[in-house]
Amino acid sequence: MTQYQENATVVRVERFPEGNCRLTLYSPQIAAAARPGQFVMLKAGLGRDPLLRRPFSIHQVGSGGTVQVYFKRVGKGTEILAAASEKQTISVLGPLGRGFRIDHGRRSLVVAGGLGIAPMLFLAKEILRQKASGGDDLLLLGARSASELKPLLEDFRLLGWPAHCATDDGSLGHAGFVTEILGEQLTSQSIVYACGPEPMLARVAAMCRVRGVPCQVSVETTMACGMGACLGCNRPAAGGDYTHVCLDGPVYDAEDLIWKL
Amino acid sequence: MTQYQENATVVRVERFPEGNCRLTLYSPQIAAAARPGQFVMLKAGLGRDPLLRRPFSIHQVGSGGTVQVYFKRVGKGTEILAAASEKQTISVLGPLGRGFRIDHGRRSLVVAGGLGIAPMLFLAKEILRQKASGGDDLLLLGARSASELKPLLEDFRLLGWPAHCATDDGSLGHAGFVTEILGEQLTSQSIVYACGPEPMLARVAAMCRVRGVPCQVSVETTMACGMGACLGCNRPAAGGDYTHVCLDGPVYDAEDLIWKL
Amino acid sequence: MEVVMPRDENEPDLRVRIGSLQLANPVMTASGTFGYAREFENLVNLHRLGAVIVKGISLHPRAGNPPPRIVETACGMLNAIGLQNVGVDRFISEKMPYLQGLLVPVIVNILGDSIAEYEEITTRLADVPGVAAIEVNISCPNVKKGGVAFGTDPAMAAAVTRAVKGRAKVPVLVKLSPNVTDITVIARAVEEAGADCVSLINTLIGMAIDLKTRRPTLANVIGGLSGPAIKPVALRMVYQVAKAVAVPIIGIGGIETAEDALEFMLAGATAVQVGTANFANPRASEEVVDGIAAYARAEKLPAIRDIIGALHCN
Amino acid sequence: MEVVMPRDENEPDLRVRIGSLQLANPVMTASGTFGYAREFENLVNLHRLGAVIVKGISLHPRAGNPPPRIVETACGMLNAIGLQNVGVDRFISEKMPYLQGLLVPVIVNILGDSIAEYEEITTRLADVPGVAAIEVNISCPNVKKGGVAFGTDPAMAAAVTRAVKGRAKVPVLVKLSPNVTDITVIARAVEEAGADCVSLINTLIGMAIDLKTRRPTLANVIGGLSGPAIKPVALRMVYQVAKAVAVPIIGIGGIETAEDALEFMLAGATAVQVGTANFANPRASEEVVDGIAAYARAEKLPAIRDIIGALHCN
Ligand SMILES: Cc1cc2nc3c(=O)[nH]c(=O)nc-3n(C[C@H](O)[C@H](O)[C@H](O)COP(=O)(O)OP(=O)(O)OC[C@H]3O[C@@H](n4cnc5c(N)ncnc54)[C@H](O)[C@@H]3O)c2cc1C
Ligand SMILES: Cc1cc2nc3c(=O)[nH]c(=O)nc-3n(C[C@H](O)[C@H](O)[C@H](O)COP(=O)(O)OP(=O)(O)OC[C@H]3O[C@@H](n4cnc5c(N)ncnc54)[C@H](O)[C@@H]3O)c2cc1C
Ligand SMILES: Cc1cc2nc3c(=O)[nH]c(=O)nc-3n(C[C@H](O)[C@H](O)[C@H](O)COP(=O)(O)O)c2cc1C
Ligand SMILES: Cc1cc2nc3c(=O)[nH]c(=O)nc-3n(C[C@H](O)[C@H](O)[C@H](O)COP(=O)(O)O)c2cc1C
Ligand code: FES
Ligand code: FES
Repeated sequence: MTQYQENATVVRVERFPEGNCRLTLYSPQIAAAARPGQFVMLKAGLGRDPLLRRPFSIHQVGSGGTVQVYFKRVGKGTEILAAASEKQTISVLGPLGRGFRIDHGRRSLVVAGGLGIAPMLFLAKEILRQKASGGDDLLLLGARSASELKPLLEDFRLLGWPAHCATDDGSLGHAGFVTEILGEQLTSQSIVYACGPEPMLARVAAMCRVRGVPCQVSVETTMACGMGACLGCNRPAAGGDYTHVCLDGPVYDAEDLIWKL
Repeated sequence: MTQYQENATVVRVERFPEGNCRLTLYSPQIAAAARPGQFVMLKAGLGRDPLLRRPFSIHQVGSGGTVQVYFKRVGKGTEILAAASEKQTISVLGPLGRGFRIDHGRRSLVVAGGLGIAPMLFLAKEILRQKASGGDDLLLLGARSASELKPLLEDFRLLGWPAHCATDDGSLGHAGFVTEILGEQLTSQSIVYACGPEPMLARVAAMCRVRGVPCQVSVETTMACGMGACLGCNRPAAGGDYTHVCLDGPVYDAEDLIWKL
Repeated sequence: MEVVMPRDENEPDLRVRIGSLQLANPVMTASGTFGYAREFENLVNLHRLGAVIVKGISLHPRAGNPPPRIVETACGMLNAIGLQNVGVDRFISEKMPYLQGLLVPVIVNILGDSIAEYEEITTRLADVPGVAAIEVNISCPNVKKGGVAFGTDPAMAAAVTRAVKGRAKVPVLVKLSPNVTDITVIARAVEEAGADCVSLINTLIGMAIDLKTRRPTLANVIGGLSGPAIKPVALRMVYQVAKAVAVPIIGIGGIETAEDALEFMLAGATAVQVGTANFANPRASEEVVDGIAAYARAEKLPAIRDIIGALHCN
Repeated sequence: MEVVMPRDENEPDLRVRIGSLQLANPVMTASGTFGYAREFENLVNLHRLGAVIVKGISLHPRAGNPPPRIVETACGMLNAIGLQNVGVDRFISEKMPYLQGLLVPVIVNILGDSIAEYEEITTRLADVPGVAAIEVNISCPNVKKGGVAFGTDPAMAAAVTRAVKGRAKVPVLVKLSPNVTDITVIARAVEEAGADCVSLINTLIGMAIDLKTRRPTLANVIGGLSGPAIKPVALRMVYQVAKAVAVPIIGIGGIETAEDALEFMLAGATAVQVGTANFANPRASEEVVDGIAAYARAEKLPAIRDIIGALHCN
């Protein structure tokens, strides 16, 4: 796998409710090489504070050489990135990590909680592209409230994917956790691709294990380099060793990791 | 003297040749209190790199509560400030230091070299305001070339001040140093107000001392606090002690300082 | 004599105690970064601070180092002020009258080149009303011992502490240098010698070079590194010293916000000092007080002192 | 055996020498920040570097510390990787074949918990082709001496140096810890014990706290501070050590640009290492090489080694 470091021009900045933001970056080398589930590292600002790049899943790639990221403002780095203006350049490093391994033969259940939705648009497109006939694949989205889901639902609708939603406050779809609407969909013919908060992933992994359904999850850790050099992004693996999320992940077979329920 | 810390809105950003830039900031408390020759300290960027504020002479105050600074991009801080956009806010601390002491009874010779022109517009206006009849006051401006002088010459012309220029490359006025056109103007009835590079100030100070002409100079040093707390801005004074430029200056009677010719 | 601080029962209890010294809140200003307090009176409500610590005072006036004395570094700065100050006598006659008018404890930071000097300054301050405590800067070179800093040798650090304690009528805070292999050794030595409290850290020794001139940027060649850059080192040292001594600790180093201050308290500091942050934001010290109060309210803490040393390690 | 580096006569002479080791230019990658070099092959022309230093290797494989292992700080970062590595045998069989293909010297950073371990690793590396030098990390705790770091005690530092020198067939670089009162004492001790060069500095010990959880951010509680934040401390130590020892010095600490590297050389470093900067900008090391060449051309320096220690201090 080849990584690139590109000085990407900001093509578009979209700001959504709840501090969410979507950046479209012209980054043709990374766009051409990227696979769903991989990530990029963005430099926030020009100074040395913040010092390190920030990792973001690749949300979508455009045929015109663009890469999109979708993120929430949670601290200094995302604050600076969300304040980006069009035509500005941002240094992008990627594509990084191992993405989703798509299984053509099964019914895809794409499960996303909160910002876990970010990598799923790219994944859904790729599943559509690879499968001769789509049709019964399903998106299951969870969030705190409708306002967080709405901006992206439209993009999935355009793809023709049906979506079931769950919100904590009941403002859209099921009132409760997305895992509560997952159970009824899990059959021996399904495969689950999941991304979201750790407790959600742990539940999804457990449900799939019990039912023998293959499950891939995209996980997060702190990262400094994103390319296997610093060894800072470790996470205990099922075998007892550590795995390094930037190289071996961020997408894992759920059974290769250790889950705390 | 009261200082204020204001979150000033950027009203206007003007970018001139040679990396020069003029910011107009809405900072009503500082505008109301400021005197010519005083300075402000601006915070560049939101992060902690650069950590310290940057000092700039007050270039002009507007009746609408605005403060202007005029500066050259020389490093990280001025780079960030020059990239400011309108409506953005910048933290401003000021007014700081001791400004010019205007002597009504004498013919003013305002001598500025390079960026030393920055505080002189405010000074020229104030001299005009205080003197019943102006008329024979004169501006002497030096710079590397015409392109550096032109943006500001217009402002002085609007005030009705005559200006004599000197440029290193001869592209405007005398070809050479501004000190070479100062001599012929110095009479026992003059007073000199000067700001510019250290070697120019040293020459001006020497010329005035020899001729017994009073001379005030605005000088620069490194500064951390701008308000007498860090003791970082010292400069040897004529008496043998150190003087602190942020409190005792930046404007001094030339004879109170030590000059290296 | 114990000062009883009045407090509003509806507000969180921010009081902390350093020996016999009771503070309305844990926020002080670090020596050398707040002048003699008056410089900040237009921007800070000085009466709201926990305490004010003034620029270091020596027996005789000192002119300090030639310029340049300061240079900015990545998230920090180096200073080599050279301990410029008016000397203890002029401090008492020129600066104390204003400081006596403040409604907060005033702590005088002192320094010397010999034990005798430390003793003499302490004696001259002993009967000055309004001096609530003495903070002893032991980062200075001991001229009699070839210029090695008092603060890098446990025996010398203890000797200075004993000397000051012998003359002082108020609590004695000893301010430790971080430029040592094991700061707990020095902390224990000054505790045994009678220190009522340890303040840490003073600056790390650093250097900057100007590539254009090929010279050290500071006239003094080396200087003291301060600011956010050193916060991780300071936090670690406070944590280590908190496990090594029983006296209260004042945490110093890169504190800019209430969050920073609270982290130092979790690590074991009873109070904190805001230093370099005063330069970029002269209101920093008061904002830290506000932020600590807001935290105490939000977390419904009965008293802020409950978080001192409350760090969970596993 | 001396490696003769080819060079273009029209280009500035960037060669420097560390003992018998001649480098095409003074820029190396710091251990632990460049993996085993291969990680960077798509982004950096590895053959253009002065040397590559790989992640520290121990006798046996080490799993390292649990997460979180890293946390960003102001202009810096803390790491507590816990010296995770594949162990010397797998290093030789799995990593060396690729490294042997590089056209630049490969320096192996080694670490151990006892003198015997350091000795044994050196022995195993002694006949491995392509190992150009050994860099000894002495910041590790000596398990036999109660966990005190080898690098904080001159006698222990010298003992490790002697042990490695006794077995090594290539130059031995000893990498010093900055967490000491006087680094020149350690530098002189390892020089006397036979070190061919001293590398400095390793990380400063620091700590970060997560206010929300009231826990240390790192699972290991403390970690090593690196990055631009520590550059002033590193520069000062290189300057001090340059006056204390005769062996060459490699400067390390917060180097991001050619300007930073050149400042270290002015202070007395013969070569430099780029560390944390590799994370935010994986091309940093090669860019430092380019920048040094550009400086040498602009300043019309016959050879870059002319600026080593060329700082003017009046
Ligand atoms: C492989 C990978 C892919 C990611 N993809 C996305 C994405 O597509 N969209 C998105 O919004 N975020 C994503 N993240 C998380 C994102 O990297 C962090 O939100 C970001 O680094 C925070 O930077 P900051 O400077 O704003 O926050 P900081 O100032 O660094 O931290 C602010 C607060 O956020 C918390 N925080 C920091 N990092 C994380 C994290 N990784 N997860 C959760 N909380 C964190 C901190 O603990 C702190 O409380 C991803 C992370 C990884 C490792
Ligand atoms: C009282 C006072 C008033 C000033 N007024 C003005 C003004 O009106 N307009 C203006 O353009 N500048 C003015 N300056 C200078 C201005 O403060 C500096 O140019 C600025 O701080 C540089 O910041 P930086 O981050 O861009 O540069 P840095 O990154 O800090 O430094 C970049 C380069 O500039 C040099 N430099 C830094 N400070 C100065 C300085 N004070 N003078 C000259 N070179 C410097 C550095 O040595 C370095 O080589 C004034 C300075 C003082 C003390
Ligand atoms: C300009 C300056 C002057 C200082 N002067 C003194 C002093 O006189 N006495 C002293 O004990 N510490 C002095 N210090 C150290 C500070 O009090 C403080 O210990 C150190 O700066 C670390 O805190 P900070 O990172 O918050 O600045 C000085 C620091 C600076 C930056
Ligand atoms: C993630 C990380 C891992 C490191 N691992 C090692 C190591 O294995 N051996 C070693 O001697 N130094 C190690 N270091 C220290 C660096 O080599 C270097 O000395 C230090 O980071 C200072 O340089 P810098 O500021 O340029 O990063 C490591 C540093 C970091 C940041
Ligand atoms: S982030 Fe550096 S190794 Fe994974
Ligand atoms: S700049 Fe701090 S005292 Fe003058």
